[in-house]
Amino acid sequence: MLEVAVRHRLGDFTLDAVFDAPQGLTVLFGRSGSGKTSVINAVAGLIRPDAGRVRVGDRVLGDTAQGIWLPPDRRGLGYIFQEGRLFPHLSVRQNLLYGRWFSRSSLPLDPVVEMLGLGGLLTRRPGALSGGEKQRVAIGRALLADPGLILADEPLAALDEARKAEILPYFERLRDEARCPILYVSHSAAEVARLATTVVVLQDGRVIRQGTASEVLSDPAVTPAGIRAVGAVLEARVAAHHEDGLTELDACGLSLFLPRVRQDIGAPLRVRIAAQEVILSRNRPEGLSALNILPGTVDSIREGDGPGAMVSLDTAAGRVLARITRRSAEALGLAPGVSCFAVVKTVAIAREDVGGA
Amino acid sequence: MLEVAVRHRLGDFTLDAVFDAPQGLTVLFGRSGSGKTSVINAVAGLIRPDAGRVRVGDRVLGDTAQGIWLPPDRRGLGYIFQEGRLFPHLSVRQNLLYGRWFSRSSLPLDPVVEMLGLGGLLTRRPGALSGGEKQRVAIGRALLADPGLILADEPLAALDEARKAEILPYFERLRDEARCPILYVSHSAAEVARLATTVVVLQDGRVIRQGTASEVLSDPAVTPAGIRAVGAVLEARVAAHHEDGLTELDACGLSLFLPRVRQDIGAPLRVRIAAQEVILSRNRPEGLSALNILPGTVDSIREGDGPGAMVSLDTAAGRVLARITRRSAEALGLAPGVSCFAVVKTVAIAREDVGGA
Amino acid sequence: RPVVAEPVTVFAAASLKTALDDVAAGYDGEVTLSYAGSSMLARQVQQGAPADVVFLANTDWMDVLEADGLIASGTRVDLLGNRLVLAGPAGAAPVEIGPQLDLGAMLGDGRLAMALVQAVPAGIYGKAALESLGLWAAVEHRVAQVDNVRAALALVSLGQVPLGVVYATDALADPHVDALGVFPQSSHPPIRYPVAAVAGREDAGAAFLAFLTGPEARTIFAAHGFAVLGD
Amino acid sequence: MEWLSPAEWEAVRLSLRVSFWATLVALPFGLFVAYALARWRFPGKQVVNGLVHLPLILPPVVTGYLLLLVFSPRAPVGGFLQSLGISFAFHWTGAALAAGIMGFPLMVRAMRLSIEAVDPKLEQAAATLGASRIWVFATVTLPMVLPGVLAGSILAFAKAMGEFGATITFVSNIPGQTQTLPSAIYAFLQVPGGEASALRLVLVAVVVAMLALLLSEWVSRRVAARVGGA
Amino acid sequence: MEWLSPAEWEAVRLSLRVSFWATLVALPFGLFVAYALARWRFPGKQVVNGLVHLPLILPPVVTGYLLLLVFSPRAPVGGFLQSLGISFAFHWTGAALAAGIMGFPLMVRAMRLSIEAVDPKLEQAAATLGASRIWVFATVTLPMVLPGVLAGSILAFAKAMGEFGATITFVSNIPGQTQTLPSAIYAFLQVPGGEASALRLVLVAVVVAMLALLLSEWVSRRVAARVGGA
Ligand SMILES: Nc1ncnc2c1ncn2[C@@H]1O[C@H](COP(=O)(O)OP(=O)(O)OP(=O)(O)O)[C@@H](O)[C@H]1O
Ligand SMILES: Nc1ncnc2c1ncn2[C@@H]1O[C@H](COP(=O)(O)OP(=O)(O)OP(=O)(O)O)[C@@H](O)[C@H]1O
Ligand SMILES: [Mg+2]
Ligand SMILES: [Mg+2]
Repeated sequence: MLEVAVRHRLGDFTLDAVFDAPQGLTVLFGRSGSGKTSVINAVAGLIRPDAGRVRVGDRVLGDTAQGIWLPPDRRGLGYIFQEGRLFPHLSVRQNLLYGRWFSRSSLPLDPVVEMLGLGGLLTRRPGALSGGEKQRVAIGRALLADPGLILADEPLAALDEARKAEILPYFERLRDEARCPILYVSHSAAEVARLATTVVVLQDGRVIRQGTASEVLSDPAVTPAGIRAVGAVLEARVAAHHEDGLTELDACGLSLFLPRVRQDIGAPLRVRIAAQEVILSRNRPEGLSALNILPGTVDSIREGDGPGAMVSLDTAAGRVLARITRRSAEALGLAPGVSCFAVVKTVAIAREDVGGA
Repeated sequence: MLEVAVRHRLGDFTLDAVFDAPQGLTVLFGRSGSGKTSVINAVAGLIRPDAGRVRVGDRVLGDTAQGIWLPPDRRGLGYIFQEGRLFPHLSVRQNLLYGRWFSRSSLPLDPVVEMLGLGGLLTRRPGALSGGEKQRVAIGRALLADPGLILADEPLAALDEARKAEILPYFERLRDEARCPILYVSHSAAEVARLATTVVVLQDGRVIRQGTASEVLSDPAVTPAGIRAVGAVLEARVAAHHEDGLTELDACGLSLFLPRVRQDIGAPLRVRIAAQEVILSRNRPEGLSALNILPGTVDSIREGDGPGAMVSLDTAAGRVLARITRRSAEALGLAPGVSCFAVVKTVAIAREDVGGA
Repeated sequence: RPVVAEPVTVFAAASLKTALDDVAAGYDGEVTLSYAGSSMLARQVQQGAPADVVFLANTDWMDVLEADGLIASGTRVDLLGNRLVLAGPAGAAPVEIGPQLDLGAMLGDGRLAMALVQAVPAGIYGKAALESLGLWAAVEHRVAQVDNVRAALALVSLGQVPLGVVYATDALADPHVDALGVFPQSSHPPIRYPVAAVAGREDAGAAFLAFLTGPEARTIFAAHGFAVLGD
Repeated sequence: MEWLSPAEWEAVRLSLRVSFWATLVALPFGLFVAYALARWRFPGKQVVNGLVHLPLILPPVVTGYLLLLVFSPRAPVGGFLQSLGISFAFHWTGAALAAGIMGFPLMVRAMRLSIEAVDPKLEQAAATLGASRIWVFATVTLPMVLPGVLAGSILAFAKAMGEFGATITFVSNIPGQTQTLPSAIYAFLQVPGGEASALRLVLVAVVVAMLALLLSEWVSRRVAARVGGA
Repeated sequence: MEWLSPAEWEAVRLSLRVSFWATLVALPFGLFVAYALARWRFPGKQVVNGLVHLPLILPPVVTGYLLLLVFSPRAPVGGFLQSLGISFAFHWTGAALAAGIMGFPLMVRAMRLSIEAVDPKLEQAAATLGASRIWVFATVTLPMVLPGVLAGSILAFAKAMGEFGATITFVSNIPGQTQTLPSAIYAFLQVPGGEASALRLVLVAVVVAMLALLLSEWVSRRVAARVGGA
């Protein structure tokens, strides 16, 4: 669906990134300076790489071998830049509508304005906006261009949690309605887990790992975002909505309880369970406030540099990761093949870790 | 120590913020557009408010009633702007050293360069840096000015987790060595809990709440950063460093185990325990991987809109908050006065939630 | 004289402006007067300017036009003449201009204002006069040359220089300046203002040319200090 | 007493007309050349740059003479244009041409400086939103360089109001046709006692140009206020 | 055959000297005025603005005449300067003064445009780091407006190379002292058959000015490359 191969030199830095992602939202993940923005700029046609090929679906946006390199305006983009880049001479409304001048369709303004909370700002100029407000206008401007490919470079970095929670579902919907592929840069494991169809991990300009969110985030060896980003992603279906506000999921026969989600019964869902939030117990625990208890078998124990150990547990619902202390691992006598129970709080699975699959 | 009172109109927006913070790091917390940057700009002297007074220790930086309003260059600042503002015509090294030209002292460059990972970039110009690299240079530039007051407007927003983990201790040290007061804007509850001496919550230009990090973040009624930010902050002392990489804390007689911290034995420490990571149990649980078990008595149960309930538990170590489902609360028969146990994983207390007190 | 003459366009040397404006006012027909430097006017005529009559301050350029066949044959008249004077501040003592004149002493450490001695007629005549009187060597390095004779007069008038070589007509009109002496006519080539009709346009220009040489015009020119030739 | 004679009024009107058209017609060319010099790389760029500056370097009389040589009815170019019914020599359009050419380097420099100051990142942003080059120019670059366009225009206009040497050499000094204010002033300065009349005209020129200047400053402030915002 | 006569060489040298000093001395004043016009509010700002533009609006001869009026020994200013032993009359310094004044509006406009384009947020950032106004100017504003300073200087220099009317009126045409290239060219154009000699000098003027232009473009590109980075 999205094929990217770029080789380009920038001073001492050499970008040499090749990946191929299916339909959906592809997250570029990597440390500061690893080349994420450079990849996006190449896809956008803002840099012409020394050699490269970019294809979205059947559309070849560029192929240096064939001497093709479409200019940005013919790529049908919605690019949310890392640094805003609003037009200072246009009002917020004019900024938002800018892309519409050039696209055939005309998405309605109001829903986007409402989602982004820009209602009172439409007549202002960007110079009179706060940092987060600017960022939100930039998001709206890209979305309203009705793009065939969205490029989002840390779109939510400057926003507060509450606002993030309002915008994330919009990206989810874009992804799920297969409206257009999305290439998304983020440093937040929660965002990645929730949004990513595919995660591409960059390091020093090279792709060092690529896979689904569950593969990449549950690989303790690849923890580009730090140890806290490690977690498993389980696939499940909505089984029931209970009256007390909980939703029960069916993860291959195992029940999982979550705070109510909006998906309908039967809908597929992905749930990220951070490794550090899983408690292990040799016996089925009783009388705990935690509602989710998954029986499984230890697959491997990987000890880190510190006091921790990463336990991979095979459950009926799939692989679950638990990060516990070595002391606990020893106390519980954990070893490959030993059966035990994973305990996960219902509310520890926060909303941003749950997304439609 | 830091006294701020500002009244200022910006278009439709009226800033009317008054607060008074003790020595240490004061976090300004609030949603996008609530006036955080405006407050900082007033403190920096970049805007001259309609009426206002700013005092740091004994130094009155401005008092419109007395007709005093020092220009920015006479305030001894280190301001990390929300949007970088590097000097495009100077190299990274020259940017970093800019403030030193004007301050009497001369902090050494190397430790800061190393902490910020700028070693290879010193001869570059800002135009050839990535977003995160720019942000790091901006941090370094402010710190190297050897300021008497640090103003940091979302300094870590564009950075990856690993880099954040390297920079946070530096701010902690600045705070603890009482080198200078710090006014800090952040949207991250973890950062707030770890760094804040005082938290000032802004909404629509007004201070709606002020207190210590533990007070503000453990108030379920004030959850400006979303429900996940709620948590209790416990004061403890380092009791022992164990060989298996764990540190044992003494929280008023209760033991808490953490991944090894660098503080010496006897040093005071603050630990944030996020409400959603606490599991409750009526009986002392056995055979769990979780090492921290705190006995206590239920003080109150506050039910939210959703399926959750916030349980306040009085323990010997202080107030602990647990966010559990209402279903669990009922199943466990929790009510004020009931005694129960709080279970917290060692590794769930991540490094960024632990800071010197 | 025709009752209503054809409209006529006259290209005239700028130094003629005051006099020619007065003359044209008495002409019974429409006259358009374009004043500029003689060299400019001549070049413009060479390039086909819509002039019917040219009236220059310089015989050289008229010779060029004539050689190029650009003026109607038989219409050229050297109509006016002028004199060179040594101008000084108003009230200064008159001097006799001749070889004995100690111009250097009169200048003191000041300079002698002239029009460009290689290029502008007044300067060319002035240099010739000083040379023939044997005075040039004494002042050669003390000359301040300007692009036209009026500017030279201005230098004297403003006291920027003690003396200048200018036309009598100019010195006459400036209250701050007196003509201290007149250069002998023999000391320089005669100063002539030739006028002619442009070839191919003599019909339009004939009437005005006739008027210019008539008694009414002569009186006016004389009143402005010109010598009217051909009397 | 009449303050200005009808012929002088005519010169004022003509100067305004000449300066206005000189500026207006030079504007698109100036903008194009400025953009090309600021943003494109092409062979002979320095030659174009040099040509643009030429009128500044040459004494105006030389420029006027060159114009006369090129555009006179007797010259090939001028003859060709005349056969098309276009005439510059000895016509007010020629005065405008001369004034426009003399002001051209000033106009181009100001515009070029402004264009160079526009952040290409904003133009890139417009391109990613689907704007083709020409639209990027019209909707982003041009609005942002308006202050420079205005500054360049006012310089060119002021220069046109004061232009003399090239104009009088090229189109002569024909009242009602090509006699602009500076030519009229010149003529007065060439005769004894003309200073007072010249001074009057100088004052008129100064007043007119100052009004234009004030207008441009006002427009410029409005534009800046629109862009500045905060 | 000598290509240029010694006197002509002298005129070339003098033109260069006059233009160089005119530009150099005008520079700090131009920068100051440009900064004041761009950034300050003060009463009479529009008057200053108008005065700066005056040499552009007035025919050069008038400017030269006004200079004469102001600096002649009879005028208060000229008299005062003379009592200090400073004289511009008939001296190359006077030519530089005239050339500088004629180029001043061009210089100021270019610099002003550049100063207005500097983002005040960067200046604020410098101030928060302890830089006083003057340091902010020296370390942030000035380096960032260098392209404008350069553009303004080259315009002024080019103008000075071509300036004729004001110069000859003010300091006349004294070989070796005040006979600049344009005066020499003008003189040739006044006499029949002088065109060839004039053309030679024009070529010299063009070559010299083009070299200066190329130099400025080169410096400007280096400055821009330093600032641009990416
Ligand atoms: N020049 C202005 N005119 C009108 N309103 C303004 C102006 N500048 C800022 N504002 C408004 O003032 C409010 C506070 O802005 P401020 O930049 O202080 O917000 P903030 O708390 O820093 O937000 P963020 O987290 O998004 O950076 C915002 O609502 C903004 O729209
Ligand atoms: N013009 C340039 N010259 C030299 N190096 C450059 C240039 N532009 C970018 N780089 C380097 O290329 C690398 C990749 O930059 P890029 O902007 O793609 O990083 P990024 O992954 O987006 O980082 P961040 O998360 O900090 O935004 C960085 O190390 C940067 O320093
Ligand atoms: Mg980036
Ligand atoms: Mg802000």
